[in-house]
Amino acid sequence: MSHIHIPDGIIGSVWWITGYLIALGIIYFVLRKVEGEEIRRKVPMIGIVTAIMIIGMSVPLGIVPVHLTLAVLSGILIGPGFAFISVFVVNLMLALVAHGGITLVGLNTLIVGTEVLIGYYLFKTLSKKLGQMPSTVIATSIALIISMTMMVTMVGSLAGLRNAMPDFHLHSHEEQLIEEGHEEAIENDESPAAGAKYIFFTGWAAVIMVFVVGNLLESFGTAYIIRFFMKVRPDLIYEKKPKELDENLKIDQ
Amino acid sequence: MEPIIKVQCLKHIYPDKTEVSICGLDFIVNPGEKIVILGPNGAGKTTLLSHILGLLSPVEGTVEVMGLKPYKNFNTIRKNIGVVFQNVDEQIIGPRVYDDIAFTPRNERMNKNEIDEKVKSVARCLGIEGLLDKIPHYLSGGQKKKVALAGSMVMLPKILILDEPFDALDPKSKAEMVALLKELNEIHGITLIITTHDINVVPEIADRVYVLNDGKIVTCGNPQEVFNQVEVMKAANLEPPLLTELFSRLKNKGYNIKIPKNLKEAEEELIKLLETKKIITDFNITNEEKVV
Amino acid sequence: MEPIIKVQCLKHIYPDKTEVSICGLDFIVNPGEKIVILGPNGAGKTTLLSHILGLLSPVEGTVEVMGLKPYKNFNTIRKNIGVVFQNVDEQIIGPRVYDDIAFTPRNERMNKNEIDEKVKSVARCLGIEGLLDKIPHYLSGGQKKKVALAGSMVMLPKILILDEPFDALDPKSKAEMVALLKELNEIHGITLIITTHDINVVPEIADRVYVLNDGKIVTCGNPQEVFNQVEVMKAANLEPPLLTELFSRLKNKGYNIKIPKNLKEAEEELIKLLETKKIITDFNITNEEKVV
Amino acid sequence: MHIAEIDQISNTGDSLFHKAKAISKLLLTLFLLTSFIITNDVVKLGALMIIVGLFFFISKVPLGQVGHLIVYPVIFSILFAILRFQQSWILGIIVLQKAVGAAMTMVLLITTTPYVDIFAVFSLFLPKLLVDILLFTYRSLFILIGQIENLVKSIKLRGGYHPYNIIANLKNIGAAIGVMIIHSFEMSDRMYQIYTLRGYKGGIPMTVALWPMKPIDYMIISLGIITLLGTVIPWNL
Ligand SMILES: Nc1ncnc2c1ncn2[C@@H]1O[C@H](COP(=O)(O)OP(=O)(O)OP(=O)(O)O)[C@@H](O)[C@H]1O
Ligand SMILES: Nc1ncnc2c1ncn2[C@@H]1O[C@H](COP(=O)(O)OP(=O)(O)OP(=O)(O)O)[C@@H](O)[C@H]1O
Ligand SMILES: [Mg+2]
Ligand SMILES: [Mg+2]
Repeated sequence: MSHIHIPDGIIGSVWWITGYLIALGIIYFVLRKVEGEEIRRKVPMIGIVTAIMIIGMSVPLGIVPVHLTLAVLSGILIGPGFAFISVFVVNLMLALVAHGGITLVGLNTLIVGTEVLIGYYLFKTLSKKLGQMPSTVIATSIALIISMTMMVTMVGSLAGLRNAMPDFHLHSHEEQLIEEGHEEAIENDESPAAGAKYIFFTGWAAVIMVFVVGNLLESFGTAYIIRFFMKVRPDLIYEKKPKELDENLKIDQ
Repeated sequence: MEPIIKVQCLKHIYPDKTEVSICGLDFIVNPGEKIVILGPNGAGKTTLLSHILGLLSPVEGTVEVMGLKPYKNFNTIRKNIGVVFQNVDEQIIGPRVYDDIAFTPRNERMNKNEIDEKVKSVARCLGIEGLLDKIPHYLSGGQKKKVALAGSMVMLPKILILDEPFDALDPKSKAEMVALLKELNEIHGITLIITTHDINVVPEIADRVYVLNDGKIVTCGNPQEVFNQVEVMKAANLEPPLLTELFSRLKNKGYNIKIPKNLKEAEEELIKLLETKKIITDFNITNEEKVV
Repeated sequence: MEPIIKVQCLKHIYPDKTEVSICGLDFIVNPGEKIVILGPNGAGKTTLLSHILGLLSPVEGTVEVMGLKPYKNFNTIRKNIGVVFQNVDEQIIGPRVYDDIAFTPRNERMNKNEIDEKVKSVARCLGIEGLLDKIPHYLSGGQKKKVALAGSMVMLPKILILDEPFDALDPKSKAEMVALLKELNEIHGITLIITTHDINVVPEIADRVYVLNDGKIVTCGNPQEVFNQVEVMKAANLEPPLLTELFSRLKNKGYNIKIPKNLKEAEEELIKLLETKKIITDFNITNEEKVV
Repeated sequence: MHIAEIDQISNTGDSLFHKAKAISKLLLTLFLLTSFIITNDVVKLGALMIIVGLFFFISKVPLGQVGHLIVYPVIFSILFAILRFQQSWILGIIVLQKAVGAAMTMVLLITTTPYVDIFAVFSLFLPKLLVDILLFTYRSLFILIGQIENLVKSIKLRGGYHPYNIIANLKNIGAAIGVMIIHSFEMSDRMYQIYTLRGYKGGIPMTVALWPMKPIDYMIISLGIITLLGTVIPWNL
């Protein structure tokens, strides 16, 4: 639920381009870090987990329009690095159908990627002490709260700051173009508080309500899935994979 | 002739500790043969095929393909074997049918024209030229099977392995598939290894049959020989093909009849029997009469 | 007797604009019947079943189950129909066999004892008591089919719908399944609707057969009547069962023979023919001799 | 499932637009998006939206079927527009126009260009393993959609769907997704096996048809450039 799909044209170009660069950088790094054979074995798996995330988003849970994103789950299943790639691909595929801006794929990936990372490590730490169910619920909901806060802050500071815009229409078009170029640089200097205030005092209260419901559903949904695994195939939880599985497929090159 | 495949008393242990053993008789395939592997669900047919393909390595026993150990010489063996597994959906990789058929030659870095020629000729052979431009998930089940077959045949392998190729096909598509496989074997000399639960096609397509059951290869031989071993068949959850069974029963009753391979032969045999019967009876009776 | 299911000239359009029409004859099922639906791949068999189950709503035509429109009265109809789809893997939801069979009663909020009783009695009926504690994932194909069947039968539905129940089963498991279905029909009076490509089981299991082809129900009748319509069958990619075909050919050659339902009948018929032949020939010749 | 439906439209459409090369349509998209992003003028944005609308008209995309895709960006951009309305209603309109215009552009691209062709162009500059992952996602999506549809069907038929009880639904859907994931992990193993057998060494080779361009391609690219220039050049009316 943490992906409020921000449309195009709201966040300044510098920001989303930076977002893309960092996200792609991380993907390069993940793909590099793992040796050839290993990553090739994982390619179909990453594709499948990505497909599952997309499908999770389209299974209705009843008459309320909420769905699962399964981001934290994907981290638990294939590890945070690969799950980051999955998140990128999900955002890209969705942006291609106008579900969230195409320019925001990078930034969205960074935020949901953070959620995956936090969720994964929380789950790993907690599940050593607590049961699978509670650790999943706690890990997922904390990760979601953090990513949602990041999202709101980002939207607040990056989108809200374009308050300089009202003047544009009083100027000639030439000036508009020039100012546009400067705009991004100026944005940084202003306090994010102004934007954030607007956000919290408008329709956003409703959004936060939806978020609370969504958070609960995501956490418990993920927990139900994990519980199912623990009963049927505990080895599927990342890290617990038996070594033989890999042994079976070592191939001479 | 040197056998092209030789498997001796294989044992495999899956990661979840399921033990599959395929002992008993040796599994031997000669070049150009059409082999069918029969056995109940869970007997280890697919496991055996995975070993021959070098996807698994045996805990015990030996697997040799063209004199090599497939698991160790994966890349050499791979180039000589084509395979179509049961679930064809998972095997079609290419974004378009053309890309899928061209997958292996492109990975082998052949040049463009050569690839194009190969893809088109195999598509022509299987009658799917019209589909080359299509996206695989819009094809019907039978078409997908043909695409998967094309992809595995494009390098003209020596051996073709098919796991349940007749599954979920309607009778006509099945008959077409049988005809196609026989043609591949006859014209291109490709060695065929097929598993199936559809016992009625076995006499038509198999030179030799292996029966797996309870961790062992319990028998092998030409279809007729195998089907005659009633006890062995029954133990392996198998029933002989309908025609075979019917004609065996007649034979056991003392009628002089040959076990047919297909419907046509069955008809001819029966008519022959019915006619002969008449003549013989005529003859007998005439004789008797004469004696009288 | 009022028909329990009645479908008239159905038309369905899938979201991707694929149009499936099932027109021609009406599809009518009477309580307690065993119906088999035949047709080539893509004829619309599964689509028809989905409409009966209320999973789809028709663009044109009427679908009535027990006098109601299944799509509108989904919950009422659902409780009266059990269904086993082709791919049982996609149907078994519970983490253990017990949980899976208990799925519906639990969702209906029955009390624990009642659920336990129901689960155990249906498991006993299908002979899978021993599996209740197992993880479905590790069962064999035949066992999975039985578990799925148990899950759909636990509420004792009036109608049981099975989409390709014999697929990928070894011959013995298949024979068991056939026997089981016949028993359910005879003992519990459950109406059966089955689709299959395995034509050889049809004479054994069907009271009546519907043939779908090219957007139409082209024919219906008892298996014998249907199989005799050679042209219709051929047009629908179907071949008659081997025994039916063999005996029809003999019949066409002028032999006086009855089309058998299964192997046993076939054997008896043939032997009768061969014996009669003898007697008749004897008789004729004797007569002739006498005349002479 | 939107993606399946859209994939169908892009694959079966037979307009001039559908026949054009993916690369030219991607370039057009790039130019149009840039135009939407850099323009801050209500009139120009309106004109841009009309241009995209015209492209839709030419491409004969069934708007009834894909129109709903625009609803989502509309709703979300309204949230942001409200933020702006407090400053000036023009700014609110601009936010709406940009978001909806960009969304229309993406929908135009995706309804006229099959995913696989877009991926093929991506393969020119994205890491090849990332492109492989895109392709695998796409393939698995269609395989898994079938599976989850069947699972959801079974759940409904077996009385496991309660319109007013989200918790019960969550449990059942959770189990269904669990089942699907388990099957798909095995599927991924089988996929890897078969691909290595067929010589997969990383990088699924695909046909990237860049050349030869047809007149329609030149036209599309030129229209894109002209539109972009039109938004950049100041109009002194
Ligand atoms: N990946 C796996 N992990 C664990 N056990 C497995 C695996 N694959 C197969 N098995 C087990 O190994 C045994 C042999 O399975 P295999 O698939 O080879 O049988 P089969 O003869 O092909 O059966 P079928 O006719 O149903 O296809 C079975 O008991 C099966 O449950
Ligand atoms: N979900 C779907 N979306 C689009 N088209 C579909 C869908 N399901 C089926 N079809 C199409 O509808 C037609 C009828 O399909 P259906 O599955 O009912 O056939 P069938 O008789 O069950 O075939 P088979 O013997 O292969 O199971 C086919 O052309 C098929 O491609
Ligand atoms: Mg098998
Ligand atoms: Mg079907």
